[in-house]
Amino acid sequence: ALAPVAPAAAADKVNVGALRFTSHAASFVAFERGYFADEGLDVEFTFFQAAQPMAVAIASGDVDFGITAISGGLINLAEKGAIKVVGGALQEEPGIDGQMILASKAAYDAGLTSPAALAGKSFGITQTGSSFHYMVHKIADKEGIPRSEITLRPLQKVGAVIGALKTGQIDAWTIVPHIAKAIAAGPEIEPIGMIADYIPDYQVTTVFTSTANTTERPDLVKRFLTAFAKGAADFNAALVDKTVSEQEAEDMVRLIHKYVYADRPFDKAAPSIRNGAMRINEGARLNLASVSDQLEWFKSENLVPSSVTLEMLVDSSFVETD
Amino acid sequence: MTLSDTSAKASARGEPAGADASPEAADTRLQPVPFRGGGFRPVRVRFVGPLVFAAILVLWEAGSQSGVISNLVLPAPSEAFEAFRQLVETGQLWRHLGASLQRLIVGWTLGMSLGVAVGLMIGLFSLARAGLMPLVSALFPIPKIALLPLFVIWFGIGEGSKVATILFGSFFPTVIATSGGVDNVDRSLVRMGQSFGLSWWSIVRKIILPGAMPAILSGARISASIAIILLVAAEMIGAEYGVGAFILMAGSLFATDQLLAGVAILSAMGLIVGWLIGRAERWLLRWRS
Amino acid sequence: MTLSDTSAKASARGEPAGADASPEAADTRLQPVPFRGGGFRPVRVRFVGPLVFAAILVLWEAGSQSGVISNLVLPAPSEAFEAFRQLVETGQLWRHLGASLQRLIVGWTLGMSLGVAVGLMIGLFSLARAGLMPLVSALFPIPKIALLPLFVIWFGIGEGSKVATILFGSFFPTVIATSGGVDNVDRSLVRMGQSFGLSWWSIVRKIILPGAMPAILSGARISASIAIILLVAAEMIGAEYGVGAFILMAGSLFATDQLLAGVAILSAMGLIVGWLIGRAERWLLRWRS
Amino acid sequence: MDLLLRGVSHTYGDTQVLRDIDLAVGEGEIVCIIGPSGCGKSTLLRFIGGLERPDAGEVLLAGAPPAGSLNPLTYVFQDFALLPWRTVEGNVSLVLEDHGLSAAERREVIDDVLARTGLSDFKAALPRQLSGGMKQRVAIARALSVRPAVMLMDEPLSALDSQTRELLMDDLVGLWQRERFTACYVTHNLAEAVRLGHKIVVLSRRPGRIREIVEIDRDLADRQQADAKLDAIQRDLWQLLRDEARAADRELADDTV
Amino acid sequence: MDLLLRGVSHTYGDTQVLRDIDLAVGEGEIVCIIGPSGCGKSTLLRFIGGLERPDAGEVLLAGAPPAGSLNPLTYVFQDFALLPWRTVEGNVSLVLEDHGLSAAERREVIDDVLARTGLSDFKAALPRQLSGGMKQRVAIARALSVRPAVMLMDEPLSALDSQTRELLMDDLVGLWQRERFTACYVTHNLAEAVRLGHKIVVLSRRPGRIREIVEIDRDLADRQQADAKLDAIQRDLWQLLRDEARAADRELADDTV
Ligand SMILES: Nc1ncnc2c1ncn2[C@@H]1O[C@H](COP(=O)(O)OP(=O)(O)OP(=O)(O)O)[C@@H](O)[C@H]1O
Ligand SMILES: Nc1ncnc2c1ncn2[C@@H]1O[C@H](COP(=O)(O)OP(=O)(O)OP(=O)(O)O)[C@@H](O)[C@H]1O
Ligand SMILES: [Mg+2]
Ligand SMILES: [Mg+2]
Repeated sequence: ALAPVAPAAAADKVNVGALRFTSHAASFVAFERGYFADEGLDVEFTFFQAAQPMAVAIASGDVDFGITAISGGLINLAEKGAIKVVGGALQEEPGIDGQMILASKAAYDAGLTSPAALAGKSFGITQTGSSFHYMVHKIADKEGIPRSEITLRPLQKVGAVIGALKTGQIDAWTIVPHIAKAIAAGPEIEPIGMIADYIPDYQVTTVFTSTANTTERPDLVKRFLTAFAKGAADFNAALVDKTVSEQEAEDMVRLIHKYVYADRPFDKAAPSIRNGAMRINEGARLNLASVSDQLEWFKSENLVPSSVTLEMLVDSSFVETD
Repeated sequence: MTLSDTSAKASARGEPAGADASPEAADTRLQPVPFRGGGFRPVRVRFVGPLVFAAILVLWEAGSQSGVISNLVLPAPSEAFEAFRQLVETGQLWRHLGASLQRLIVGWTLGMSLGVAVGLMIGLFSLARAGLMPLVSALFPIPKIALLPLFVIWFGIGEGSKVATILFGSFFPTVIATSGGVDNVDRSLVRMGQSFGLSWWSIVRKIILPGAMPAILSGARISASIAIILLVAAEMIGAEYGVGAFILMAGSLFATDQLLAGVAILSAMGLIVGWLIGRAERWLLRWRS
Repeated sequence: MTLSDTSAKASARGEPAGADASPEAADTRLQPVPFRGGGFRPVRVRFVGPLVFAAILVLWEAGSQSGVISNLVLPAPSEAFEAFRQLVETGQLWRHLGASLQRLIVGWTLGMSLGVAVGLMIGLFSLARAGLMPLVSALFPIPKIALLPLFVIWFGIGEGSKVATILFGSFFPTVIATSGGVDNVDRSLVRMGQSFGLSWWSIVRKIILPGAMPAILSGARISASIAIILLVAAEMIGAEYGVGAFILMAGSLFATDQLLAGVAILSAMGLIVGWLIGRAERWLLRWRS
Repeated sequence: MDLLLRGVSHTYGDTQVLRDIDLAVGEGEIVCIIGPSGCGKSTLLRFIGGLERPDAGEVLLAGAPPAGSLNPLTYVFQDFALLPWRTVEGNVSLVLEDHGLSAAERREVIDDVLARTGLSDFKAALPRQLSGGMKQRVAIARALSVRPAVMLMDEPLSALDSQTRELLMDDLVGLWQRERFTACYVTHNLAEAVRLGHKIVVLSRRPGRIREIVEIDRDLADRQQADAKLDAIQRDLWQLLRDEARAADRELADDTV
Repeated sequence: MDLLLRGVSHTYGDTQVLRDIDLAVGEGEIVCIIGPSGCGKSTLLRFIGGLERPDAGEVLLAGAPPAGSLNPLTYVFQDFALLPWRTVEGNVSLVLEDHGLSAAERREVIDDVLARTGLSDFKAALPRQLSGGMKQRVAIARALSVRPAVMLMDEPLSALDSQTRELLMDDLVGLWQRERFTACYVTHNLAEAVRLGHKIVVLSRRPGRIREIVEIDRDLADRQQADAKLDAIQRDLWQLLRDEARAADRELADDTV
C-alpha cells in the first residue's frame, strides 16, 4: 500500500488477517520495515476481534494469511480442504516467560498451590476445542489426574475468564504471560505453574493460509513466510533475546504500539507489550511433533473427525519442521 | 367544480327516469352491485406455511447435492439432520433442551412480567415515564455479550447469569411495546370507567390492559424470539449443557452440520412459541372483527 | 332562577325536601363535584430524566470511591470517563463513531424499510401471512453471533456482513410490530375507504399505515435498540474501527474502564435515537388525545 | 341509477337479520327506510353499497353513473367513520384525492361542502375536537363532496338539533332538485321520512321483512308547509310501527319469563 | 341530590365553548338541555359529571346520595363508550364489579336492565355485532344498572326508532316516579324535552350561554296524552331555536364570504 510508484511488476496484493496482540507483532514489523514490500507483496491488514472469524475469512478467500492457535475449528476447516498450516509462530521455550497457570486466591488458600492439586477443581477455558482446553488436559495427563476430574468452564472470552477467576468462580486458568503477569500482580490471583513445564516446545500459534494459495500460488506463500521470518527475527532480537540496544528495543515497542494498545498512552502500553513478548519461531519453522500431538488430542476428545491426518492440516513444504 | 354548477347536467336529464324507473323492464341492463368490501382481513390459509418450509428444504438439499451450494458455505439439510439424529441417539438432545428450556421459561416469564409492569407504569405515570423511559432507552442498547465479563462477576457463572441475560433481553422490548400499547388505548373508554367510579386498579385491569393487549402480544412475539436468541449469549458463560452451549461449541469447532442442527432447534422453538402466541392472540383478541 | 321554586315544587310533589333543598340556605353543605377525570395521560415532566441519570452516576461514583462497589465489580464512572477522555484526545472516538454510525444508519434504514414492507404484506395478504409469518417465527430466533462464520462466507468480511447483521436484527422486530399494528387498524375505517372507491393503494397509505403508525413507531424503538446492540456482533468480523470493535477489544483485555466507556457510547446512541423517535411520535401521533 | 333488490336474506351466526327483501328504487327516487332498532336497516344498506354480500338474493344496479360523479354509490355511515388522524378538511379531501382533481379544485369542493354543513370554522379541527353533531356533519359533507349518483344514508341527521337538521334537509331537497340523485335514507324520524321520501319502506322487527311500502306523490318542493295529508301518513306510519313494537315487546316479555 | 352551576365558562384552544352558565338542578328534577349542534352541551355535562374542569366557575353538589345508589353521578355517553372486548353482559357487569355485589346479585341486576332495554337475546353479543340503536341501549342499560342519583344523559335515545324510544321514555318516567332521580338530559328532540323535562334549558349557539329556561309544571305522569299546552311549549322552543339557528347561519355565511 505504501509503494508510491509501482515497481516493474505490480506487487501482489496480499490481505493479512491479524489480531491486535503482541503475538502478531512479526507481521507488523515486517510491514513497517518494508520486508513485505521487498518481497513484492502489497500487504494490507484486516483486523479481527477473535481468531475464529479470521480462520473462516481465510477459508472464504477474503483473507490470505492468518496467525492463530490450533483449534478444533481450524482443524475442521482444514478437513474440509479449505485451509492449511504453513508455518509456525509462537512457541513455548524453556527459559523464556511463557504461558502461566493461575489460581484464584480462594482456591490457592484452599491448597491449590500447584497444578498437581487440580483434581476436583474447575478450570476456565474460552471454548471447547480451544488451546486452553488442550493445555488443561495436557496438565492433567502429566499430573496423572483423570481428565474428567477437572471441571471445564467455557466462558467464551478472555475477559469473562479473568472476571470469573478474580471472583473465585473458577479455580484455575492458563494464559499468555503479559496478561498473566498483569493480573497476578493483583491480590485476587496467584500463579501456580508454567505451561512450558507440561508441554515442552508447545507450538502455540501457527501461520496458515488457504489451500488454494498453497497449490496455486506457492511462490506467494514462500515470499510471505520469508518476510514474516525477517520480522520475527527483528522482534526476537529486540524483545525476547534482548540482544539489541535499549533504544532499538524502545523503537520496536513503539512500532508495535502503532498496532497494539494503540488507544492507550505509550507509557501505559509499553509494559504490556514487553511482557507479552514470546519467541516467534526463527524462519517460521514449525514444530510438527507438537502439532501432531495437538491433532491427536483433538481426535481423542472427538472434537474433530478421526479421519483427519497431519497432511490435511499441514503443508510442510514451505518451512523447516522438526 | 362546485356542486352547484351541475344545473346543465340536471336539465339535460330533464325528466326523472321514465321507463327506466321500472327495473323489471330494464332487466337486460341490470348488473350486480360491484362488491367493494372484503379483503384487509387475512384468513388462515392452511398448508402454505409447511409447504414453504418444505420447498426451501428441498431446494437447499438439491443445491447442496448438486454442488451449487458449496459445503463450506452451507451444509446440506440432510447433514444437519444427521447431526440432529446423533444428538437424539446419544440422548444429549434432552439434556441440552432441558437445560435451555428451563432458563428460557424462567427468564422470559420474569422478563415479560416485569416488562409489562414497568411498561404499564411508564404508560400510566408521568413521573415514571420521565424517569424510566430514558433509562430504558439507555440500557436497552447495551449488548449483553459485551457485558459478559461483568455479568460473570455480578451474577456468577451459575444459572443466575443465564437467567439474568434472558430476563434483561425480554424485559426491554416488553416495556416499550406495553407502554406504546397503553398510550394507544382510547382515552374516552377510560373516561367512561372514571365516570362510573371504577377504581384506578379496575380501570387499569379492565380497560387499559385489554386495550393494550394487542401491543403486548406483539411485544411477546418479539421478546420471546429475543429470549431464544439470547440463549446463546446466556450459555456462553460456563454452561455445560444447553442448546446455546451446543451451538457455541459447534461454531468454535466449525462443525457446521452441528451448528445448523442447533440453529434448527432454536428455529423450532421460535415456531412453537410463535404458534402459541398466535393461538393466544386468536383467543384474547377474538373481540376484534 | 333560584332553586327556591324547586323546593316548592319538590314539596308539591310530596317530598319533604325541607330547607335542604334550598342550596342558598344550605351553602355550607355545598361541595364541588368530585373531579373524577384526568390522569391516564402522561404529561412531559422535564429534568426528571437527567436528574435520574445524575443521581445514578453520583451514587455509583460515591460507592466506588468509598469502596462499597469494588473496582473489580464495576469501575467508577470517573474511570470510565477518563477512558472516554483519552478516546477523545487520541481522536479515536470519531473514527469509531463514524464507522459505527454509518453501519447503523444503513443497516437500520434498510431493515426498517424492508420490515415495514413485509409487515404490511403479512398484515394485508392471507397468503403472505401463511407463508411468511412462520418463516419470521423460525428465522428471528436465530442468533446472529452463531451465524457469524456463515455470514463471513456469505457476505464477506467487508461492510457487507456488518450491515447485513444489523439489517437482519432490525428487520424481524419491525415485521412483527408492523403486522400487529395492521391487524389492529379499525376495519370499519377500511370499509369506509372502500365505500368511497379509494384505490387499494390509497387505503393502505392513508388508512392502514397511519392506523398502524403507533405500533410501527414502537417497533422502531425496539429495532433501533437492537441495531445498536448488534453493532458489537457485527464488528466481531474484521472490523478495525467501530464502537463495537472497541468494546470487544476492551472486553477481551478485561479493561473495564474502556468497556464501560464504550457501553456508555452505545447508551448515548440509544438515548438520542429514543429521543428522536419520541419527537417523531409526538409529531406523527399528534392526532391522539 | 336504478337499484333492484331481489329476495335478499341474510343471517349473522344464528340470528336471521333480513328475510326476502324485494325492493326497487328508481332513478332519482328517494326511498326512506324505517323500522325498529336492530331490524337490519344498516345491514341492508351495506348490501346495497356492495360492502357486504347477502347470504341469498341479489342486489342489482342499472344505468350508468352520470359523468360528474366521482363515486356513484356513496355512504353516510351511522357511526361517521372519520379518520381520527385527519382534520375535518383532510377527511373530506381523502375521498377526493384518488380522482385526479387539482389541489385548487379539491379546495373549492371542500370549501363548498364545509360551508353547506356549517363547518367552515372547523376545517383544521381533528375529529376528537368535534361534537357529535359536528362529526355527523363532516360525514355528510364528505358524502356530498363526491357528487354521488346514489346516496346511502344511515341516520344522517340523528345527532343534529332540529334546526340544523331542517337546514340540511332543505339543502338535500335543493340538491335533489338540481341533481335528481337516487337515495336510500334510513331514519328513525318519521317527519324526516315524510319530508324526504318518495317511497317509505317499513321494515318489520328482526328478521327484517318489508311490512309495507308507502308512496308519497307530492313533490318534494311542495312539502315545506304543514300538510294534512303528510301528517296523516306520518300518523299511519306511527301506528304501524307501534303495532310492530308492541308485538316485539310481547314476544320479548315471553322470552324472558 | 341538588346540582348548582355558578358562572361556568370554558375555552378549548381559541374557541370559547361555554360562557357564564348559571344553573340549579333541584333534587328529583329532570332538566332537559337543548341547543344547536356544537354549542357545548356535552361539554357542560362533562363538567357536571366531574370528568373535566371548567376554566372558570364552579359546579357544586349538595345532599348525600341515596343508600342504594352504586354510582351517584352516572353518564349515558353520546358515543356509547362500550368496551369492544366485553360482551353486552360484560359491559354492564363492568360497572357493577367494584361494588362488592355477589355474582348472583349482579346477574339479577344485569338481567333486569337488559330486559328493560330489550337486549336479553343479545347478552353474549360483542359491541361490533350490535346495531347502532342496540349499542345505545346497552349504554342506557349500563347507566340504569348502577341506580344513579343523578343521571347525565347525552342524547340517550337519538339512535332509536320512535317506538323503542317511546317505550324507553315510559320506562324512564316510571323509574323516575319510583326513584325520583335527578337528571340532566341533553336532546335534540323537542318532543322528548317536553315529555321528560321539569325544566328545559335552551342554550345559544357557541359560545353556549343560557338563552332561556322554560319550566313545565305538569306532572310527568300526566304528559302521556296529546296536550295543547305542551304542544305550545314545543312550538315556542322551536321558534326560539330557529331564530338562533338563523342568526348562526347568517354569521357563518358572513364568515365564509
Ligand atoms: N377536546 C376538545 N378539544 C377542542 N375542542 C373541543 C373538544 N371537545 C369539544 N370541543 C369543541 O367544543 C364545542 C362544543 O362541543 P360539545 O361536544 O360540547 O357540543 P354539543 O353541544 O354536545 O354538540 P352536539 O349536539 O353536536 O353533540 C365544539 O365546538 C367542539 O368543537
Ligand atoms: N357483524 C355482525 N355480526 C353479527 N351480527 C351483526 C353484525 N352486524 C349486525 N348484526 C346484527 O344484525 C342485526 C341488524 O343490525 P343492523 O345494524 O342492520 O340494524 P339496524 O336496523 O341498522 O338498527 P339500528 O336502527 O339500531 O341502527 C342486529 O341484530 C345485529 O345484532
Ligand atoms: Mg343501523
Ligand atoms: Mg354532544
